Amino acid sequence: MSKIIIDKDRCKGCGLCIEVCPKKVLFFDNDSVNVLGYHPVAAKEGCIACGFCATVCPDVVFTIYREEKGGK
Amino acid sequence: MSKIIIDKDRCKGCGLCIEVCPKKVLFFDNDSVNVLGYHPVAAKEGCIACGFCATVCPDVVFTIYREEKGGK
Amino acid sequence: MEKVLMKGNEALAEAAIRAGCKCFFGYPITPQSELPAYLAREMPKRGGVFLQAESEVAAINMVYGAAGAGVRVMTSSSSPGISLKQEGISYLCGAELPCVIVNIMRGGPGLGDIQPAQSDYFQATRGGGHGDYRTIVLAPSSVQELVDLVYDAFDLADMYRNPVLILGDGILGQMMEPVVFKERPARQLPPKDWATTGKMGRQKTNVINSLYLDPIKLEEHNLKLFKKYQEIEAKEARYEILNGDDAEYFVVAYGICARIAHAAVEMAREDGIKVGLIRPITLWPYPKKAFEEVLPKAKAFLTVELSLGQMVEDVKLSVEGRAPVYFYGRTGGMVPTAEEIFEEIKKMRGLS
Amino acid sequence: MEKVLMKGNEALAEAAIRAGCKCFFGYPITPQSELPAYLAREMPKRGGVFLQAESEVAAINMVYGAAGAGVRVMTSSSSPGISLKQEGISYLCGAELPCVIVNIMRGGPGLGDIQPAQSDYFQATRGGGHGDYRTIVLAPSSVQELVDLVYDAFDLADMYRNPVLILGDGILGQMMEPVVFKERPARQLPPKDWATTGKMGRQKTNVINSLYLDPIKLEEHNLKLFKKYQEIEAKEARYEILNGDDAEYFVVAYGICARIAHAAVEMAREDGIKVGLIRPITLWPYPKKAFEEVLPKAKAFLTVELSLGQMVEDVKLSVEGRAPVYFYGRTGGMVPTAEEIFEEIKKMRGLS
Amino acid sequence: MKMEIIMAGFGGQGIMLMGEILAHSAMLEGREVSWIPSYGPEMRGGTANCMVVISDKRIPSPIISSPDVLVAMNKPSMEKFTPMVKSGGIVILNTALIDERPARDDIKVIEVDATGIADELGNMRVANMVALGVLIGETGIVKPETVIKSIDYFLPAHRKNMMEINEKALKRGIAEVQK
Amino acid sequence: MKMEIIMAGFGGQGIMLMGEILAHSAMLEGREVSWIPSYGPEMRGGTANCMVVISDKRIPSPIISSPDVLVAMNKPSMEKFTPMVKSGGIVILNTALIDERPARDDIKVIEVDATGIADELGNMRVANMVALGVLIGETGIVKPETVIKSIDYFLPAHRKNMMEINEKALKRGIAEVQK
Amino acid sequence: MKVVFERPKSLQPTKTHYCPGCGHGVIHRLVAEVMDELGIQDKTIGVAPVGCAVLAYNYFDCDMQQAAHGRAPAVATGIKRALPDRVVFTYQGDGDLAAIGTAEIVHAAARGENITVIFVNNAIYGMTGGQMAPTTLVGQKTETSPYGRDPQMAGYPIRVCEMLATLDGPSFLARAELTDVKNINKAKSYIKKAFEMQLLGKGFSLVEILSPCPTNWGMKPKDAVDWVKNEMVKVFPPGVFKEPKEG
Amino acid sequence: MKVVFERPKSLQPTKTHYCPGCGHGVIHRLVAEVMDELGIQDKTIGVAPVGCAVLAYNYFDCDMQQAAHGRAPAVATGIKRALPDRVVFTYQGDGDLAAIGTAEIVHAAARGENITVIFVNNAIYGMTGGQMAPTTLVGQKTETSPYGRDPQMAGYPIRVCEMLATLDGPSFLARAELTDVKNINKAKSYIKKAFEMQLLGKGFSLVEILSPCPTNWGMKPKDAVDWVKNEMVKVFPPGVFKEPKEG
Ligand SMILES: Cc1ncc(C[n+]2csc(CCOP(=O)(O)OP(=O)(O)O)c2C)c(N)n1
Ligand SMILES: Cc1ncc(C[n+]2csc(CCOP(=O)(O)OP(=O)(O)O)c2C)c(N)n1
Ligand code: SF4
Ligand code: SF4
Ligand code: SF4
Ligand code: SF4
Repeated sequence: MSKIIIDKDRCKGCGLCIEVCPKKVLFFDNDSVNVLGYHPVAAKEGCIACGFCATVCPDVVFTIYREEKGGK
Repeated sequence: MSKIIIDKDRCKGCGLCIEVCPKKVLFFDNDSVNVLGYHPVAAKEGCIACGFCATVCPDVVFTIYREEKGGK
Repeated sequence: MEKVLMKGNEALAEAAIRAGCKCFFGYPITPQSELPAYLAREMPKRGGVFLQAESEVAAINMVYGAAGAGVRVMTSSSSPGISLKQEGISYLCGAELPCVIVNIMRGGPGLGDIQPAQSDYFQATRGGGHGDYRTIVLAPSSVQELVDLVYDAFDLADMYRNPVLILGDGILGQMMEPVVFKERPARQLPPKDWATTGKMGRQKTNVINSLYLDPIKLEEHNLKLFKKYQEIEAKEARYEILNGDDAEYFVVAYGICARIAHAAVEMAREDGIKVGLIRPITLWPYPKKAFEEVLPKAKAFLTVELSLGQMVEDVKLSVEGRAPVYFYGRTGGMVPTAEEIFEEIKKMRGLS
Repeated sequence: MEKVLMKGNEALAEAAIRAGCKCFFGYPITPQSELPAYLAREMPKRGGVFLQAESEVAAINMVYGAAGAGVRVMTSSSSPGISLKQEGISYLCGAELPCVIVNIMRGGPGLGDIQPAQSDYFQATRGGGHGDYRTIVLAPSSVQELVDLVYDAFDLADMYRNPVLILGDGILGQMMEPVVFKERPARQLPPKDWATTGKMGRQKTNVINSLYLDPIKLEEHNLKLFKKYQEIEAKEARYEILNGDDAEYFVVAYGICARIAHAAVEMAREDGIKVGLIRPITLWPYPKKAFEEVLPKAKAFLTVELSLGQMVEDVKLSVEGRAPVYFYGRTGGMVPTAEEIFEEIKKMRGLS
Repeated sequence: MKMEIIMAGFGGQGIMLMGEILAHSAMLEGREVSWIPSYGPEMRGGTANCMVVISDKRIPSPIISSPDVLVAMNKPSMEKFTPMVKSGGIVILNTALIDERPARDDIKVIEVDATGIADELGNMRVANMVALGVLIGETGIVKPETVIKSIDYFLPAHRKNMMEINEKALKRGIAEVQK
Repeated sequence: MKMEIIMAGFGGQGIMLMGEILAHSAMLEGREVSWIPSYGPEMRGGTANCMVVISDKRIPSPIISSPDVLVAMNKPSMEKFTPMVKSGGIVILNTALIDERPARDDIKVIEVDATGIADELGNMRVANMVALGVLIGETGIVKPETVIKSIDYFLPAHRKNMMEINEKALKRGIAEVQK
Repeated sequence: MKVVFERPKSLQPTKTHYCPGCGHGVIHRLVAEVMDELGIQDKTIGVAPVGCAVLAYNYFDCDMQQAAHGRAPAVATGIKRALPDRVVFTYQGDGDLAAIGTAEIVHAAARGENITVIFVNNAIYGMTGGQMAPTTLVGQKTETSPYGRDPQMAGYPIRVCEMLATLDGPSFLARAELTDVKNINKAKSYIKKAFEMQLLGKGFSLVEILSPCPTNWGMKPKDAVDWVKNEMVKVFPPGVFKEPKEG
Repeated sequence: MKVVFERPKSLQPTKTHYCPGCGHGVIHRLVAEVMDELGIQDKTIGVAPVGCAVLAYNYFDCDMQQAAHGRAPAVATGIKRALPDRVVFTYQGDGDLAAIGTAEIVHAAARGENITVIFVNNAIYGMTGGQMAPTTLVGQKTETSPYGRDPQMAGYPIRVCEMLATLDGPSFLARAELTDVKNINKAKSYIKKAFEMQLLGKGFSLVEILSPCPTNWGMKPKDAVDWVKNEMVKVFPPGVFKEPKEG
């Protein structure tokens, strides 16, 4: 299991993360507008915490956690 | 036959021409002092008009002529 | 003649081409960017050279080379870039090379900001470089005047073999006003027989140079320059006096600031204050004559600048204690309103 | 204390080391070469840094870095090299960085010559760079004073977080005079808690900067600087008056030129002319007080400079029309004799 | 006659062009004009505004401290500039993007759904021309024909197909105040 | 007491050092002193000269326009500087390199074969000390012991073996005028 | 839960002024991550350029100096000489480093100045609105090469890594591209290596990063990334140009 | 009689101020000979540097400009752009070209500016009295490296030809040594080639010449020549670094 936190107000809507996500879980939330005036990115279910989105994002929008194996 | 003309007043006495002359015909004329205050270079007999001295001289002291062959 | 609506920066560029400027060398900087962009588009089409240099230092030295080769040449920059050109400007003056240098001033010191300012006045009029030299400094206050002064700048440069500075600011560069590119009768200018064009059959070599190892020679050279400067001072000082006829008080301002001051003067007039405006058009030579003209009746002067007070020294040097000189300025890219200046006019009246 | 006979340039270098200068960055130029050569020999032995930069531009920006890092730092050059530093100096002032900049002036404009001159006065006192700023300018006239002022220069720089310029000339740099390196009580100086030393546990980052994108902020910053300049003007102006007690005429001169003028004043005194000498030690702030002091009895002033007349403006701005101000100068590396100045003193008396 | 106008909105609303067209047509009608763009501190994006002065006489200052007319195309612009408007002046509001109304009662407020009308005409980008129409309809400062000439002047060759919709938008704007 | 001295010759004759030693010893005797080198237009080589001022009081100008004493070590120096010497002043000539004599009769001319004497002592380079000896012998401006201290001060460690010959040269110079 | 990704602590939480899709944001983060990983945040002093990254002093959570245009290597030299035991880096654009600042970068490199340079090559002047840079490609249209860069008039792009590799001073020179996850990670590994060189006292290190400027290229962020991959890389081949010999 | 050697007419008869054994004199002559041979004297404009060769404007018999220190390539650019059909060359020392003028030479080269540069590398600042140059050898003592150039403090010499060879602009780059008749002749052939490139419109050409400065090296002229041969050549290998591809 993984957790992805999106700091919406930092998103500038460049869309690079959407392109790179292997699971295609990211999309623009066209219903909301953030403080910068953009439709920010949002995530559907299915994130595998690969971190690709965070790697390409120029605005440090993502924080990503992964459930550690073996209950550690 | 060749002719070597030395513009004494241009000579700064660096001695590079003396070193390079294959016939060792050049020497410092210690009896005279030129307008720059140096003992200028002078030539003995034996110049073969190789032009080496003129090539290395930084001060364009030499003019060199060579008798053309075949009376041309 | 056709009137067109143009930005100051672009109008300046167009005027330069029409004035016969053959080469432009510059390095990008805000807020003069429209000027090189315009020339980058136009010069290739109209037989001129546009070259973006690697730096302002390179640009001013390219100007030196081209000016020395005898063509009309211009460079343009804004405050920090102009500081970098100071050695080059000193060389240009020393070697007596004609050229036009544009400074669209912004807020300083240091990186400052990109807003309009007039805080390079000292640098322009006193010479930010080393040595005894002067550059002619023109300070337009409208887009039309900008255009007209560009022609004059090239002519003055050639007439006196001296760099001419055009001092503008961000507003003047960015604003649009109607402008007419008047046909001008060609001025009689001295031949550039000193230019290094290659000997091309000439006997003596031409040399562009500012080195005189013998101080006696350098002093002679400097005295010759000094004489030229005196001639320029005598002949080329320009100014405009507005609402001056019956004025007892005078605001002194140049460039965009003079426009705002003019509005303030009109407000004050409506309020019954007899105030006029002295607007220097040449900053060097400084139009001291304007002050002589009004001094008999002037009770006080108020200098207004987009700086913490630089031209105020020239006003004081012109007035020489014969009337009080007050100052009001905004700095760092802030622009005073006409109302602010109006308040200062009232204060001046109160004080004197 | 031991008296040693030293060249100005070398004494300056030694004084800098003793004043705690940790870093020197410079680029070779005549006639200040003995200064870097001395430091190249001494700095490595005494725990300091000597670095020959690739240019004057690089040197002044290295000064910026080191000053921002909180150490005492100096650079040195001569006229053309100082012109190249103008952008850097404007940045240093904008970022409020303490440092010492030495200009051993030579003849200009352009490449000029390598003889002594004072024609960078405008550049030094008005700011050859862009923006509203000032540098403190010290003008020693003997080797001993050079040494003493070097200590002061570093202290003033640190006290006010501002660059300090030492303005000398070729003669002062090359001449030898006896000098004593006095032990000086350490001055109470503000801590450099603004320096970028790495956070080293500090919470907030320290930032050295001159950019204020918002003109309101830049204006605030500039007004803060302006206040500092006013404080400096009030507290730090320095001068010396010689033969002034009963004087009716005054010669005004600084640096080496003041020495020659002093000799001329003594000649005139022997001739019965009541003349004194005002010798500004700080050129900015300009010691206007000296003029207030003598104005009640002064009939005229004669400014003498190794230039075509630059400080004469400050004299006029100080006198404000209350007495005539005459000028005598030599330029391009020429130095007036005491006799020449004496003649001018006689002329002044004749005229007024 | 002298009129000082501030136009403001966000980048992309064609604020600058609206001002240029107004200044240009006033010039064509023989007036003195000046136009200056905003020079706010923002590096890029953010609000855009320009100042236009139209006069029968030489224009002293192109910088306006109290406009006769404000065209506010979005809310921040209204908030920023309304307080500066002269008493008795006019404020034209693009109601599509402004949900509040100015608190002043010494000015004339004209509400127009410029963006809505433009959308209706087929292109939201001509909202600026709707607003300009309102301005000239209300003030009569320049003739509609002249404005149309100026629009033509500013439209680049490859955009001449936009001429018609711009003209329509202008006229709709005029009609809004003359209805 | 104030004495202004110009020393001149060509590069390599130790002119600068002669001036420095004189200035230094005057300083050791508690006087005010100044020394400045020539700053002629020549890039390198050519004539070298220096100016030394010695005084009981603060020295106004280190630049000399009319010296009390001229030490001319070669002919061009004599020609250049003799006209400047004060009436009643002293000119010391190195006769080895000067075949003419100054035309002035209002000055005291002291002739000394400095180069010859130095050669005699074993090193032509100490001609400067011979001349200096003449100067102090004639004027008494500083004591010989002090000058010897100064020579020692300026001689670098690896040249201390030159001490003796310098001292001898100085004394021979003094003897020349006191004989 | 294990953190896969979070904001590095050497990066301030401030929002940046960079345009959508601009490479500066990514590069800032990479540098900050490296500072975190090497534990040097507290002893690092950064130098911001004049260029779009001028406000870097607001973004990095370490002491910063803002340098005059092109002079960052000189400023960094001043800092490093004053405080040799601190870590000093510059962050510069291509106009800053390869045009006006050419002398400063060449000489910092030649001196083997023990600093690290992060060189953002976006083939254009961003901050001033899209003028030609020394790294602008032949044929590329900019504000000041409106008909495409013509080498006859405006010359050829400068390859900084190749040029500096001819000097003895640099310890590490590498070029990376911000084109995909792999290459971004490679960029980071180069940056880390560069800082490590400095910590080891090996002298000058520089990482050039090919970075998109969607705004001034007039492209969508994705297309800008593709342009880096398809066009820039041809002229500026990524790779390591200098590294210390092993052993 | 056939003339084997005489003063080239592109050289003024004036005596030079150069020190005995200085390489500048030889190089002046070579350039003048090439001007004569190519018949370009009348259409050539030279640019003199700040350095010992500052007075070159008195020595070459062609139009000349004296440039600010390091800026000769910029000045030459201005001349060439103004008068594209003239021949323009600069004559620069190593301080002028490789220190303060680094940006100008790199960019003139990158632009492929159609000028010719004569670069006199004597590993020291001559005119100012012997300070360290960017080309000073490691260990070499100068006024400002009194204990010998220490690379830890003062870095490493810059190899200009190698550095510029990484650019696309230059058409011809070569280094020669003024050590013997053969190499002096080779230097001349390079100079000729460089001017020919300009005449053909091929763009930037530069010839670097290793040249003795006996005065500031503190050596006899002969020893100075030997030092070039034995020491300088090791660090600055002579040869051609760039030339147009055949065909
Ligand atoms: C001396 C000086 N010249 C010019 C400028 C204007 N200027 C600001 S940023 C910049 C270039 C920015 O380009 P680059 O370095 O490539 O960085 P980017 O913005 O693309 O990240 C220029 C020329 C300046 N501030 N100072
Ligand atoms: C701006 C500026 N900086 C410094 C100088 C002083 N200067 C004159 S020549 C020179 C260097 C000369 O060395 P180089 O270029 O190697 O030529 P060389 O004399 O050895 O032939 C310097 C630094 C100057 N005139 N102008
Ligand atoms: S971490 Fe990977 S899977 Fe999850 S949103 Fe980001 S790119 Fe997609
Ligand atoms: S090479 Fe020339 S200058 Fe040197 S000694 Fe021979 S002739 Fe004289
Ligand atoms: S202009 Fe270009 S480099 Fe600058 S922030 Fe925008 S995308 Fe980035
Ligand atoms: S100092 Fe050196 S380079 Fe200069 S002229 Fe003398 S030998 Fe030649």
